Amino acid sequence: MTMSRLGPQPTEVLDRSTKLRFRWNGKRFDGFEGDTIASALAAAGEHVFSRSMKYHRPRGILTADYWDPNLMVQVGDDPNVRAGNRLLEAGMDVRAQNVWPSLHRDIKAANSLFGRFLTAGFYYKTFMRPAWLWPTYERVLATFAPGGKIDLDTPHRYHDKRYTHPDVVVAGAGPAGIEAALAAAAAGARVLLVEHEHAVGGHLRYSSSDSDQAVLAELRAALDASEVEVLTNSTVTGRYEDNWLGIVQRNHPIAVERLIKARAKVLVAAPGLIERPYVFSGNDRPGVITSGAARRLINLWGVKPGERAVVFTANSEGDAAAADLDRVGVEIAAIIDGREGKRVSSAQGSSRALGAVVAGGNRIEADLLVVAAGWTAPTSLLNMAGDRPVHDPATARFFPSDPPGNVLATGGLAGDGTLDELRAHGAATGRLAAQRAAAVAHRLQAMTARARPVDGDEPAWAPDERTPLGRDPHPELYRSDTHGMVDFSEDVGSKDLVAAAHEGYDSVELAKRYTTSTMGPSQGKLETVNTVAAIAEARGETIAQVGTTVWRPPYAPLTLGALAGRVFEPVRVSSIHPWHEANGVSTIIAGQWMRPDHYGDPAAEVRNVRTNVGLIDVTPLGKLDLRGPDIPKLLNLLYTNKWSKLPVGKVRYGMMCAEDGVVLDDGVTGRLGEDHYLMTTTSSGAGGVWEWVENWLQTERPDWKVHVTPVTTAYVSINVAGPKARELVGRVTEGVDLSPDAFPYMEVRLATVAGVDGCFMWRIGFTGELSFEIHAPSGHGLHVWEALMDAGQDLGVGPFGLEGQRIMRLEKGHFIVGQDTDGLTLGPSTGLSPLIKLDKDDFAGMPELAWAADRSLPMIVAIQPDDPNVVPDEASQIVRGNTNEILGRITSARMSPTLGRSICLGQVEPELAAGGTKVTVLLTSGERVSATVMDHHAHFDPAGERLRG
Amino acid sequence: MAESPAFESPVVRSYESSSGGPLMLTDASATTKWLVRAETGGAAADRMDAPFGSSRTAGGGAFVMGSRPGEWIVTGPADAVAEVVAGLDGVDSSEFVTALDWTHGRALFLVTGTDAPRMLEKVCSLDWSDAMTPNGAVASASVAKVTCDIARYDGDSAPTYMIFCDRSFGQYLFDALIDAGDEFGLAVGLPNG
Amino acid sequence: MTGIGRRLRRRPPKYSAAALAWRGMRGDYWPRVWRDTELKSSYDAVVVGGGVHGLATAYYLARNHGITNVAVVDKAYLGSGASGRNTAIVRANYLTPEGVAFYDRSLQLYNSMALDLNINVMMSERGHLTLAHNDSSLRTMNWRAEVNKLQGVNSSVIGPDEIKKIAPALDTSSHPRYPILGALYHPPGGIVRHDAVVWGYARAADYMGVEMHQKTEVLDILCEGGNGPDGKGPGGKVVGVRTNRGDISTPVVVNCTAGWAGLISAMAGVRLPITTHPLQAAVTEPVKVFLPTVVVSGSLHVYISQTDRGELVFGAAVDPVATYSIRGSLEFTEELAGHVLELMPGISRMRLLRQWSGLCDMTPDYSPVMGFTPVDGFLVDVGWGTYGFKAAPVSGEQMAEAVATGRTPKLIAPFALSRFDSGELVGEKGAASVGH
Amino acid sequence: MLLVPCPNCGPRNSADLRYGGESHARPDPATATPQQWRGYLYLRDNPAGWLRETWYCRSGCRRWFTLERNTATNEFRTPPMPGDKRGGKA
Repeated sequence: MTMSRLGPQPTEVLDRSTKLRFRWNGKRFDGFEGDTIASALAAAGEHVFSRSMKYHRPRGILTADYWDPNLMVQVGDDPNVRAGNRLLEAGMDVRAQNVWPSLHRDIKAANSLFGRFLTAGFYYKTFMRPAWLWPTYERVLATFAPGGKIDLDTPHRYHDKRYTHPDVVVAGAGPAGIEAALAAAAAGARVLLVEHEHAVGGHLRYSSSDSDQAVLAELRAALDASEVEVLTNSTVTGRYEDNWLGIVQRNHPIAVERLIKARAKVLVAAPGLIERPYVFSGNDRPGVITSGAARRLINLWGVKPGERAVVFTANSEGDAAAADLDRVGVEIAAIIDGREGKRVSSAQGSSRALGAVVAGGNRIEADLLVVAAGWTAPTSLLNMAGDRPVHDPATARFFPSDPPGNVLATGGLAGDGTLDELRAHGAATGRLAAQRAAAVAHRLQAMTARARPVDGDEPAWAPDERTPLGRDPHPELYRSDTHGMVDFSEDVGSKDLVAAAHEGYDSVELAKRYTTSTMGPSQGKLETVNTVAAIAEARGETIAQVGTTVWRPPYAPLTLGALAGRVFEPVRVSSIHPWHEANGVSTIIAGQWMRPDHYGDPAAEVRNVRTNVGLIDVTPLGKLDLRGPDIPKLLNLLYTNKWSKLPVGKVRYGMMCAEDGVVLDDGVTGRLGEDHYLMTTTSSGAGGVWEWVENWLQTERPDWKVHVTPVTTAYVSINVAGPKARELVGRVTEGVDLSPDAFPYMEVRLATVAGVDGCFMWRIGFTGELSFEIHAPSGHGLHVWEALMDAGQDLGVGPFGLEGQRIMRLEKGHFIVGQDTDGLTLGPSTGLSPLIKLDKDDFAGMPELAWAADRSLPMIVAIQPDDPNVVPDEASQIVRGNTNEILGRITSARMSPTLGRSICLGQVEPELAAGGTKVTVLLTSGERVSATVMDHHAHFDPAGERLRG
Repeated sequence: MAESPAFESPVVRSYESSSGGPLMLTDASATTKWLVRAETGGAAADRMDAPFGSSRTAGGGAFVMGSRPGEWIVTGPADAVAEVVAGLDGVDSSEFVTALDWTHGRALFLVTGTDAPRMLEKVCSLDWSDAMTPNGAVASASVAKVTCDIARYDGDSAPTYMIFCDRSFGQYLFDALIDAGDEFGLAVGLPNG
Repeated sequence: MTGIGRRLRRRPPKYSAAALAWRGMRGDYWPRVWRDTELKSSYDAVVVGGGVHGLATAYYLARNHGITNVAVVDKAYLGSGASGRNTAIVRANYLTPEGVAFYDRSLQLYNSMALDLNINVMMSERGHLTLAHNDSSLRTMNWRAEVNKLQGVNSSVIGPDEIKKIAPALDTSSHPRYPILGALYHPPGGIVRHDAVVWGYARAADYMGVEMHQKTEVLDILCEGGNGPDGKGPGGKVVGVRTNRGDISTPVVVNCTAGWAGLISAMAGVRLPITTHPLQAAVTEPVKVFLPTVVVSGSLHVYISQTDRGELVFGAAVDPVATYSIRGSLEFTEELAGHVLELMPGISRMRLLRQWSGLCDMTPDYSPVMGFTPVDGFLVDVGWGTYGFKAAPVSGEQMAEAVATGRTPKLIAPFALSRFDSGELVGEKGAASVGH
Repeated sequence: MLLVPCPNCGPRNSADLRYGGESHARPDPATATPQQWRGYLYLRDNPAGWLRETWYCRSGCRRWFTLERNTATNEFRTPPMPGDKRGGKA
């Protein structure tokens, strides 16, 4: 085959004044603006573009469009680029894929010789012995993986997404699709027209007929004058529930690829038809192309596809291709008419080029074989909408059966006809789509609280009164009297499929899985019908009886970058965050929060708190503002303990359990006023507890008068902890007597702090030190923090982070929900059974907790390794002596700077829970060490004198 | 608003700002915001006079948003907001009504310009058409994965969208909005309020 | 009945390289992998569900216990459900001792499967990395590693440098939103060609006399003596199965379905602690192999492996909304891509080729429901959530033992239905929602 | 993306809501037997058909509500969008 550039063609899309220089396998080539990579290479005489997956056979142009399985190339760091679709750009570095060492000398081509043994599924039947060799076999097989190369340094370039809510989305801008879009827009609908190719027009674009070109010009002008939004080089990749559409836009000016998510009121599917290859011996040889490929090459890119051609045609497109070839000076050696029952039996030649075509027993010298054997209806979007298309043998393709009413098909998918008939059907479809969209829009608007009130009644659901398109008879041409390639990307032949059916893999899905036919990058666009036909033939059944595979999304592949878009990962910070950053903080991500972990030396932070005073920013602590007369009832329901008699100014600790008795959250709640409380939750539990409380109030106790408002970040929360905390807080606080008697432990006061009104503080803390937890309005949070820092210079005030707090809470033996408890830890296991008041009427989880009281449960206990220098890794297991029997685990462990020894919390079987019990801890190193269960959870100050001070 | 010390915005990074442009993003977090809750259909609801999904302007430049069933956000100049809230004092004492100052809990950003809907459709799945989100509409939705209260309040000219989010997300959301608006020539407005 | 390939029961021709060459030279077709026979009116046991669990149960009934008068019925084709839709990952690095022991046995059976069944199931023991992005998941990884080691299962927690050596595509730098702090590394984990497991069990069971009946849908389970309507429910016993191809009398029915477990059990009057959710998966176009191991992130709800064909196979957590509809969603692929690129930013130009989904029966404690039920002769092997494929061989082995002996084998005792009456759930829930 | 008909906001993307699962009555904790209580905790009808279930409109009105949905087709009892037939196999 010798392709070459023709003189300018009237329909070509080239700008011949702009030359683009690029590289192909390291060699320099030139093309024109408007060329695809493939057309530029073809014009330069290249005819081998890739090697096949299994047999490494040379492959050339087949369809010259997006779906061409032979035109996958690497462009720079972009693998698997469709050279039949990707427009040429200056400086592109294009390389062949799946070749070694080079496209023209491929050593693995030797596989062809063994082709008869490499039948479909051969690998299931071999490489089993010796078993130890399988990993080696596997590595060798993996080198046969097709496709391009990933460059792991590729940056995630700019991608973004867009939501849109058009009335009508038209998928496919051929003549029927354009007419549908125009008619819908004329009827007042907001229309989005999406075209897979680089320009609208469908098959008219590569038609050399003057009248077709006139129609195309007319349609383009009408589109330009309309309100229709047109996206080219874009694909509707999927239709999901409620007409939620994925659309990938490949030519956005700023995004590499943009994903558009459209909630279409009506979808019009007008993708046209895909030309189907014909199965015969040598059908994958370079030089065998579809009629559409021939016409595109000639009319769009001015490429002469060969010198001497055989045309196998069964339809008018094939006839038109023959005429185009003739017009541009390709010698027509023979026209073989499939409508007359004639067939092509084989394509012969050298490994890389066609030499002759055998048909009807004759051998015809030719360097080009153009095949027009029929069509595949790409019904994907209909399948995704739940339709089961049916096969019509008279037309030799599938047609829609019963799609939902908000999905309409037009164009070749719906039938055949003259251009006028197709246009008329498109227009009727557009009008129907607009009418139905109006009904949906009315309903949506009427149901939506924020929307403008609707006018009048909902429009009636328009019946489908379109004049159906006819169906042109077409011979059923799938396989000739020889075997050939069915799936070009997977190297699956008709012979493989027949063999699979005989072996029992005789349903389409089993055969597909066994042979991998239709599993490759074109996902059945070219090969599904031929696959089904081969199985039907082997079973002696019709295509309709065998059925078809399911077309799954996406319709066309899209990049992970487009799907990911601009990755939105919200992060939260407190108002004090700028101070932390300016003061050498080491942050830790906790949920979405960026939190101070420490400021360089957590042990020093602990010592400073124990001896002087420290500040920690605990803003993420969950805070719920509760107002209303029924709060005590609510608290009694949510917590395991009692809340009826909490006086104003007091705070109390509570534990929440879920309905299965498992510990859910804990925290303190304070009574700020008569009907005003503030509940705190764990930081990680804040969102979940809020939803849980709302659920109780809205569904189980809707008559209770309580308003719950999340105020977590309305306040910054600063815990001031240490022996000098009172002194420090006193220096900046107005209006509160901080003396121990006036403001004792577990009480709350409203205060003005550092000149900021509306703060409240309570005397609690996780550290075990004298603590004032100040909650200040967030807009002044940084000011309050800085005021405390300034005021405490002489007291040795310093910040401490989460790590310091974790150490101090462990010294005090406070458990952390989710760390020291797990998904099965029942309330009593925490050791807080006295806080589980089974004499209340009701509370969440009460029955399970009542039954648990009689059960022997694992317990949370404090543990100290007998060697004070051994700090077991958290999750170290507690085992029985030298056995492997698990009796518990270490849930928290740290070196205590205060005690100068290692300290732990753990969960142990009840038999080990008593103070003084010796346990064996299996360190992660494998060493077993002895440890002692303590009498109290608190390793330090078990009487709690410091915090009450 | 507390007079002293000054309100610190959640937006702490500095941006080149301008006083006008075709598409503007403005930080108005310092604006007073109150949250009012009452029974739907009660006397207090009547006084708020902004059913869920809608809004109204009140005297002195206050803006009342029906942000959820039985919930209203009242925003605007502090004294005007106070007046609206104070207007609830007279309702039947058996009705359960609460109000709290939410100024510090929420960031508030304004997006103004004819391209604002095109910018917002990059970060939020709501339908911004005039039929579905007319002037005065109020909704809650995820914006760049942060749940926000949104109100449309067209001034004299271009559409304006008020976007409220939890204060702690403020800096993140501000940056996400700048990113979304970049292709439309978004300018950062001078802080107001 | 189809016209091709019926054959009498005889020893199946052995698969080997030599046999391949011989047939390749002669151009012979291989005989059918399993027979296509008429449905009989009576069997010693009927297994509902022709997936890996059902077929393994039938195979081990025949092989280990000589019970061969068994029918496996499936409403579609063999392997049409979750068996052919999963992401084919196998591993034993569970959290609880009972889970570890169980899945470790499964892994052993997978390792010897190619030779047992004489079919190359392409067990790829490529190692399995579960990434930890925060302290809390690192702690869980340590916990799993320690429990695994005590059970003799090879697992350890490794740091970012070692992770980078094993999987260079992972971004172990400190900048990502989800830093990789460490990982649970489980060298024996890997992937298996799931379809081959289906076909291998079917072929081997067929050889021993078990019948596989495709397109045979169970319409009802016939019971007598139970306290519910039609003799169903606790206290009763199974006497037969009604199918779209006729009634079968049998004293034993084993429910090995996924996605329809609750519906089939309801036919016998047995209520289950199950809700059915879709689990989605997706695959990219192939590229040259660059990811040698299985990578999982629980925090990001994603698992990734690369097939020998070069495709990346992705899975995630089950969809949040319970449904029997398996259309798949766009948001699944969006989240997935976002999460994958958090871990491997260099692959943003890879293209997603296909997405699909299957149904998972989720239980409250992320553990299966196995063994006897209050209806005599009605056994369940259900509630597998997202773990079914990994457990297929051992489940089949143990369920076969239960059927043959009438006693609950020790390995599956923790998974009894009765635990939901006593409230003594299995502790796997602690191992997070995505454990692949 | 499923459209969930929130009774307050109107149809919303399912991502805007939290799914609360099958609705079931809470037994009286004072009198419930272990079997009844654990039935409430764990056992589900899980039908392939119409199901009463709870949703929480997390990004919208923040209200919990009950809807009826067909789990085989994902169709909501009221009010369905015109012309859409949903769910099913893939």
